[in-house]
Amino acid sequence: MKKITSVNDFVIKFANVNGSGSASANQMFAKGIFRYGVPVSPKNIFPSNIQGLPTWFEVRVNDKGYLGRRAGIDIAVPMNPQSYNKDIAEVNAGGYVLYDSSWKRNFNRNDITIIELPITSLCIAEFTNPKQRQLFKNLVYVGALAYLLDIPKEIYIKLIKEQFIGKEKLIAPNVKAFNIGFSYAKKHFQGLCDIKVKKSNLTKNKILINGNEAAGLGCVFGGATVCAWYPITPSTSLAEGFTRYCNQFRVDQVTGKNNFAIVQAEDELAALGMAIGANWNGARAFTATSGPGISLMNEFIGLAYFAEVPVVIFDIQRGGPSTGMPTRTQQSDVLLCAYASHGDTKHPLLFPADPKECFEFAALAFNLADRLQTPLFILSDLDIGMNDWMVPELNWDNFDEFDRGKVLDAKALDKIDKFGRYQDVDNDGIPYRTYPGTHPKKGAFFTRGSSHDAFAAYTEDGVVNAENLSRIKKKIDLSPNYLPKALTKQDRNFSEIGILYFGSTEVAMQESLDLLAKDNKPCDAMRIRSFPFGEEVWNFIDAHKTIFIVEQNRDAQLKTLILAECKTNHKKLKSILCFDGSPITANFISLSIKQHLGNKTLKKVARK
Amino acid sequence: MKKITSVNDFVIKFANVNGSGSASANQMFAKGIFRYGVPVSPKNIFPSNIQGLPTWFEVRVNDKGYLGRRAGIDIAVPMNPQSYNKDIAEVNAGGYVLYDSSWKRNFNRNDITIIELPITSLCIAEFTNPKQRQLFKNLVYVGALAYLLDIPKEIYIKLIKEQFIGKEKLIAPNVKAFNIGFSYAKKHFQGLCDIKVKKSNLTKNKILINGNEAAGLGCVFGGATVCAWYPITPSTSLAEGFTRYCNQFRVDQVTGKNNFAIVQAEDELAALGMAIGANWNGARAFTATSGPGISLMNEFIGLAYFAEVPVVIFDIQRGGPSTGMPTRTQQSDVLLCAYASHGDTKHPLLFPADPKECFEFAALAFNLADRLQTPLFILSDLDIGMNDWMVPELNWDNFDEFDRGKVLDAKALDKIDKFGRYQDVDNDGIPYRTYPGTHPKKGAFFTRGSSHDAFAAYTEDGVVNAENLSRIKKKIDLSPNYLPKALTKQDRNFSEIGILYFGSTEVAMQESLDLLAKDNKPCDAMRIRSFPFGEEVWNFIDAHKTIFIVEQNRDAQLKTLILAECKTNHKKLKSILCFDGSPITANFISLSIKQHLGNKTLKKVARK
Amino acid sequence: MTYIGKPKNHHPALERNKIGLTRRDYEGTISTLCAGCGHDSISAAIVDACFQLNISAHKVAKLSGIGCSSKSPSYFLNQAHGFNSVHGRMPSVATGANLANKNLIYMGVSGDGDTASIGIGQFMHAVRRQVNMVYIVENNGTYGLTKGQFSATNDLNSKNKYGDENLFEPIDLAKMAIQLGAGFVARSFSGDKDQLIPILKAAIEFNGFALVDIISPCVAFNNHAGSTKSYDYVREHNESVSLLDFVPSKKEITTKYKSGQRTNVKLHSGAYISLKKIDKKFNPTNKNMVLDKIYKAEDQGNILTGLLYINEKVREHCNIMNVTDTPLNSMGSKELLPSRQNLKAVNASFR
Amino acid sequence: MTYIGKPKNHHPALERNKIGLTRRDYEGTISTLCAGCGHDSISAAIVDACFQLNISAHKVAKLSGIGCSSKSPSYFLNQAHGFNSVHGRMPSVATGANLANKNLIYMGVSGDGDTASIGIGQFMHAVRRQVNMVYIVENNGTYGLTKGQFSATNDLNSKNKYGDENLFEPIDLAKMAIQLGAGFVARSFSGDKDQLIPILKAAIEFNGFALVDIISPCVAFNNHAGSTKSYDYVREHNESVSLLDFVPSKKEITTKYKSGQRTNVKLHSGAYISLKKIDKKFNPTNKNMVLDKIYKAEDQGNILTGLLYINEKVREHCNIMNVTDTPLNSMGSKELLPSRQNLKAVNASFR
Ligand SMILES: Cc1ncc(C[n+]2csc(CCOP(=O)(O)OP(=O)(O)O)c2C)c(N)n1
Ligand SMILES: Cc1ncc(C[n+]2csc(CCOP(=O)(O)OP(=O)(O)O)c2C)c(N)n1
Ligand code: SF4
Ligand code: SF4
Ligand SMILES: [Mg+2]
Ligand SMILES: [Mg+2]
Repeated sequence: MKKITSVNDFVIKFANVNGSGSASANQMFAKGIFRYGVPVSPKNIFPSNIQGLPTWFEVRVNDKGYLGRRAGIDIAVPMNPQSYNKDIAEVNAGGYVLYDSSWKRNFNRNDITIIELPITSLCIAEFTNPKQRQLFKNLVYVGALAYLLDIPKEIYIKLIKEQFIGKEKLIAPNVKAFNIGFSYAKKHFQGLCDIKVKKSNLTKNKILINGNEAAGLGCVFGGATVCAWYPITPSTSLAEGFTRYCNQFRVDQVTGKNNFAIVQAEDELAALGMAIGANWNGARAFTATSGPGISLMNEFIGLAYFAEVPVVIFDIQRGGPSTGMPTRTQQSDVLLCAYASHGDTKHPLLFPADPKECFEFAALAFNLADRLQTPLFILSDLDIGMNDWMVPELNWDNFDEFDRGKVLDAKALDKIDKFGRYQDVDNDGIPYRTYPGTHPKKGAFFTRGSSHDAFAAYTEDGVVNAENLSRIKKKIDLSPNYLPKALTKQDRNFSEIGILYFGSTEVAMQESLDLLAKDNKPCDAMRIRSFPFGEEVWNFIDAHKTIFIVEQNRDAQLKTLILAECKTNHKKLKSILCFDGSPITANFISLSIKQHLGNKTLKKVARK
Repeated sequence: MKKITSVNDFVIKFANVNGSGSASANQMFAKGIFRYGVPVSPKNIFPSNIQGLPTWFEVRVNDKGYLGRRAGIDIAVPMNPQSYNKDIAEVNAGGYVLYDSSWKRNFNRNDITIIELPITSLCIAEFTNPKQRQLFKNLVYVGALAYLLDIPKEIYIKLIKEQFIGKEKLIAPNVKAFNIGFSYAKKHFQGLCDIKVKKSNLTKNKILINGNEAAGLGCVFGGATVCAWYPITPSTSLAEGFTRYCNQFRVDQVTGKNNFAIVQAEDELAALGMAIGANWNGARAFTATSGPGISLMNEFIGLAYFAEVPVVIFDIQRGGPSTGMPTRTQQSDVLLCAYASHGDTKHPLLFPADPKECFEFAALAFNLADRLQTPLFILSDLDIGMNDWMVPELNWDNFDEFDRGKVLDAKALDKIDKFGRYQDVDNDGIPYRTYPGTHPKKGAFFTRGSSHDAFAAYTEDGVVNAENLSRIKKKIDLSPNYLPKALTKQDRNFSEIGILYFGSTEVAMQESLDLLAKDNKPCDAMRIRSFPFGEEVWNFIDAHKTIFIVEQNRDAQLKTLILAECKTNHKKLKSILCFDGSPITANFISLSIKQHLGNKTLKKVARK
Repeated sequence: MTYIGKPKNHHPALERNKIGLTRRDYEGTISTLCAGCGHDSISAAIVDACFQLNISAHKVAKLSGIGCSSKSPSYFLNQAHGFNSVHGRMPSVATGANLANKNLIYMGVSGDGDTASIGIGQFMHAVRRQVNMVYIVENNGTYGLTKGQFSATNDLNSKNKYGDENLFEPIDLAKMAIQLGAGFVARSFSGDKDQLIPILKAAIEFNGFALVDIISPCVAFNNHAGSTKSYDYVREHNESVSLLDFVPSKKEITTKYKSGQRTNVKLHSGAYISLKKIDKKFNPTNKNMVLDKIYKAEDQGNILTGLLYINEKVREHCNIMNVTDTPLNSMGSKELLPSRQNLKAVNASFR
Repeated sequence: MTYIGKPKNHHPALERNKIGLTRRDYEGTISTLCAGCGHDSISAAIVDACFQLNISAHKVAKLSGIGCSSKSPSYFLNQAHGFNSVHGRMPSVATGANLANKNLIYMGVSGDGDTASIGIGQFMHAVRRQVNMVYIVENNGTYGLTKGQFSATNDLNSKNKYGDENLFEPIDLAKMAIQLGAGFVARSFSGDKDQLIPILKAAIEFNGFALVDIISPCVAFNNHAGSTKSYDYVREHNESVSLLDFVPSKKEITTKYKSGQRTNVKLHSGAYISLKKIDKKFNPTNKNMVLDKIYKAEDQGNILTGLLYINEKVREHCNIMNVTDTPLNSMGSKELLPSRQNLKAVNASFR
């Protein structure tokens, strides 16, 4: 048997029972590697359940910065007998299994190295409290792994100390558990494992953060003061993150009062209604939800669209349709969000690719919504939202006043003759608005979802209403002027094949391109960051013979949006679709594209 | 001045105040012409209001059977001083105005014939009761018009008698009012009007019915037993129609009990929930709503899609988005219905073109929904739903047992080994289902919107879930096998230009084609009757150089669906869009197409 | 039948209030409701109440759902911003608006269809949150705008225009609100201006959720014999629980009334509600007693009107949520942005 | 803490009931809820109740919304069809199902989040319609499945796992249901099998809407000190209003009990509920008295449990709607299609 030998390049997968405290230990394991300067990407694959069902935790370690999911496991840590079979089957030949050998087991694979760590026995021997015996199991294997992989134990001891700030009593037993594993490994496992972690400086100025946390903070920087939400996986932690940062940064030091209001609404309809009410009244407000919430919000979305009330809506996508797979990832709400609500509508969407962009887009979204006076969606997903990603440090430079878009205050109202809420004054389709209570005589108007004229008066004149609808269309058609532009991987196109993709697929793309290039199939790639699409997207499509559109859904929803704009030939568009709820892998992308291309060798030629 | 002279070809428009009882008098006026054998198409253009606002009633009379709306009024009957200006402006040169000259008025147009009928004065003179004075005004002008147009008064007297069956006391004063108008006209208006109605037999075996009434009856014939709905214009009269026919045909003669249950739900979410619950339990159930209701139903639609519960949903489309124009027509919920709910979904749609098809599709829909086990939408609109259309008599031949699709009863269950609710037994993507309570030991399963395997068991295995999703996709992809095929106007294609259209546009299409042909632009036309599209649609598109897609919405929603299927070149598709809330006219269609085509003359050549 | 017709553009009495405005300054656009609709009387009463309270109209936000009733906000306070939202969802919009600026007066107008059917969930949760607003239900027992279907407040066996009987028990929003802990619950009748105006004034001054459930007959669809929401029926069965006077300040009470037969309730704003009780033992601050009294009136076929329940100690939503005094909508980047230092600390926490 | 663990696939007591089934025949799949979750005890109680009532499991339809509680229907009555619908919308699905086949037993299981927040509107309207079903709320004051947020039934000032206080008054579903006219309203505790099983049996036999609000502690998120929905708190503050026995027929009553301290309520099915009252004056058929009793218990910090209210005279939904006796889902074209003649007449009416 040839053992897998590698430095700073492997995938390790933990299999646990949920509710057993494993996630935090596994997270600590990953963070230790990160602290050691080596890029990691942890993925928590958890059930829609609180306690007792199988849960997995996958960590990819890769110093080339390939941090997308990679199929095939190099090291398995199966702690859940329920899923042993599946877990062991996934291990690559030459790989390693570290298991709790308190109950010995024959895994019937002689192409892998089985490492026997009697975790339960060690815990029983060292701890008396049954709860502790259970809980500390996780740290025992972390300790053993640290030894096996060559990660200095000090890193973990420091992490343990930090984790229990305020609960210092817990530090000692945790450290003890870690040491049990470490020492046992040192004694018994020497030379067993040829996979190693080597100190590096690749995580400098990087942080390990999940997208919901980052988005919550982004909302604070975006000037959001009102958040109305309803709990739903995987968006809950966004509202919770916002709450935490508000409590940290937004409580008035003198009065102890809150410069924010966060409402756990009775449902998603109410959540969006509150956010709309607050925005209408001049506060920056948002809601965060997932697919089922978007479905429920459809009516209110149409109201905000037609009455032109800005509002920011986060959709942390999960596996649909219906209740679907609440704890798995997908990009399958794209179409619904783009055209949400009955009647003719179209909504700007932002597609952040990682937690850093969640932070940035969250903050930006409030400017954009105010500017465009329309509901604006940020389509993140469970993978970005709930997993820790390694990204550059968050950065903020703009301490100017927020850009509230076209709002008239009392002074501005005094200057104008007659205020027309829905007039196209600047020929950009964007009208001026006023907040309630601004002026005793001027600027009041009636916001409504029923047909209205340029002065917000109710009208049943179909032509007047059609004019207003056309102005709104113009506003949305021009919105790419304000939205984040698509980005390319290459400075200059050089291939006849272009890849379009968006969102969390980003993390797998560089690796996909490298794999394709290695196979003589160099491709260009562009990441779409917003809808409606800007000119750069059409140019990219035009510049290539074939376009692969990579999506994490069944029905090629982004491709549908591209086709719907009626600007490109359908024949050149090919879909690469992954919708099994796991984050898409570079292997899947590159293999799918290779399959399409067959034996063809592509040349790198500079293109327009 | 040249008066308009015509026989059986004109448009008359009444302008009234709503809540004044005018609609029924105007309807009677139209019905009189219909009874006289001449095709009519009445359109009620009413406000979203109960009393006091302007309302119009347009009747097109046309013995060529052109019954679409036509712009330009030949005879105006302005009874509402509020809207005089607008009403008079619309009258074609050479046209006529019949008005209440109790208050004389100068309309400043000398290119039209003003006919002065002192309606109020006549009523005051002849009736003492102030309410009657008001109410009978309408019949006075109907009487005058009968004389002016040469319609035998007996027709109206008979109509009055029929209308007041059960309230016979009202017959005499109504007849009296009619006669007042008729006699006054006879005395004063001889020779004034050169527009005439001449007896014909063009309405033989025809009826004058609105689409909601017809759809309600269709549901009775479709075997629907449960209807859950929430009032909303313009769908309300569908549920009310169903109620009426159930009370007529579905009350058990012996027990006096109802072989049906109709629930006015608390909202649209509940309405669809009830319909889903009833269908799940083996009854045929439906709901009827309009745009805002569809928005609210989004979550439940996804549940029914994914759990594969049949349910029929009527969307009587009105002007959107949001509350929009509740009393105007549009075809603007197409996109939302096709892709309703979050996650990957796609729903079959039927597009009835007239009340007769509303009847037929309504009945058919229950078979289709049962067959496909999915939510099925019937997209009608306000124009079809609430206006009376002249259509052939309704017809029903099939008295066999309903086709319930793949349902296993106790006997069938006894025969099989293991029941798998979501197994693709027949390789058509359609699984077998059972009703609750069927068998004491077999066939029970758990219906859920969360991810499940072929045996309906909850699963978090993404691959298993993806397989199930792919099967559902297959089922929907194959649905055109069951859905109504698109129809062409021509037996054989002969033009390089094809027109695609759907729904209520049908009534304007023959006239459009004739206008185009007259202008040397003969076109082929195909009416789409369902989504997903069948082969015949793609063949039609392929067979033409340019395709005009005619729609009554802003955003070319049907075109979007066509593009989204990724089977046709975008460049050949051109949109003709009308979204001002008035039914589309033949003139608009033909002019728009002519504008696109310029001076080009088309030849009629037989094509594939 | 309405005590005043549609609001007129020129009003005869050009009397000015303390802030120099005339009643006309509180009017709205011309009503498009049916002549005689109860809702128009309520709009007129709102105009009167605001005029008498010397309110600056632009400091009011008017919110509604969908229905004839929900159209009403167009017909009063032209200088106030209005928001005619979607069917049954006004409470959430009002809740959000209120959080954005706690310094405006929030006046929500809804119908019985809008509130008791599609909107009952949002209504209940707005009550539970104690959103600081006046919540007016223009209750006609029917869906006016969609032409006369039964609403959920329609009484069992009450008949519709076509003679059909309603088969279900009504939802009584006032009882619901009391049970849910609303601080101010009143019922009135659009045809009783003398009762309605002081109730509205008190509701406006009240700090917290104030429900005013106003029976407001629909002349088009629910004003016939056999209906329990017709003008005639309500007039005959109206049982007033107390006579309410709204008194802007304590001083005026003492000069005007002898104590004893009256209870005075001091509001948060400093104003007083002075109740002349009809039933001496009745205590509008005792939930159980109030509910009992309503049930008893019902048993006698009567509709109990007046200020039914008051608890001036409730805290309103912004207060419960510890929202700062400065309206949130007026805060800028200076108040709201964390510092560079803050962000640095956050970054550090993710290393 | 649950009186019985997860339903087991092999049950020790293989006792058979009158229709020859064992308790095991009433079980479901293995629970995936947390060990000790109150919901599992309720599932076990449902199994017992159905076993004792000799119900044919396939004649039961199990319906639920979304939540840990709403997963429960998987864990009992494997031979019954189940419908795990969407969050808060089970009542409408049950209403429709019930109309389709009035001959099954409808058992709805929901949570406090599912019913009192997102689903409160549907809940209220199902009560109002008197849908013939058992509506079980597995009430833990928290959103279990989404990890412990406060639900709308959580008590004011009760603490969550992290020590935060709930800021809002609770919605009491039992009081709501009584006010709305439900015919059967009970409250119980998942930890009190002796009280719960007879209540469930009576609820199943009751003809109409039967609410059983069961406090069912969430061991993962709401079972700590400071919570008013913990096992300890509920045990300490549980005030039983009466002891209920469910008696399948009159005969058995007379043989078993002396009259006097007991009230017997005859159900539509012929079975009896026999109540041994703890407070002699308490009358569970008097709405006002019941509400008053609940308020008084609350004032004393207690949770009133037992059969709170019963009105066996209510008519259930299908009856109100005059739905025919044959289940609608079993009717075919013969019963449902109008004749050619009928259609001819219709056509004629449109000429
Ligand atoms: C989502 C939605 N469903 C239905 C409607 C149709 N609709 C408009 S008003 C109304 C009922 C209004 O009743 P109520 O609130 O009592 O007002 P009223 O007209 O009686 O004053 C309904 C159902 C709608 N606008 N939106
Ligand atoms: C529309 C929608 N919103 C939110 C959710 C997320 N969600 C799942 S369960 C739940 C709350 C469950 O609480 P409860 O009904 O009390 O059940 P418990 O888990 O406490 O038994 C929520 C909010 C959802 N599934 N659907
Ligand atoms: S229909 Fe009824 S509620 Fe609507 S405006 Fe007319 S009277 Fe008022
Ligand atoms: S989280 Fe709470 S409610 Fe859910 S299963 Fe665990 S104990 Fe029960
Ligand atoms: Mg009403
Ligand atoms: Mg709960």
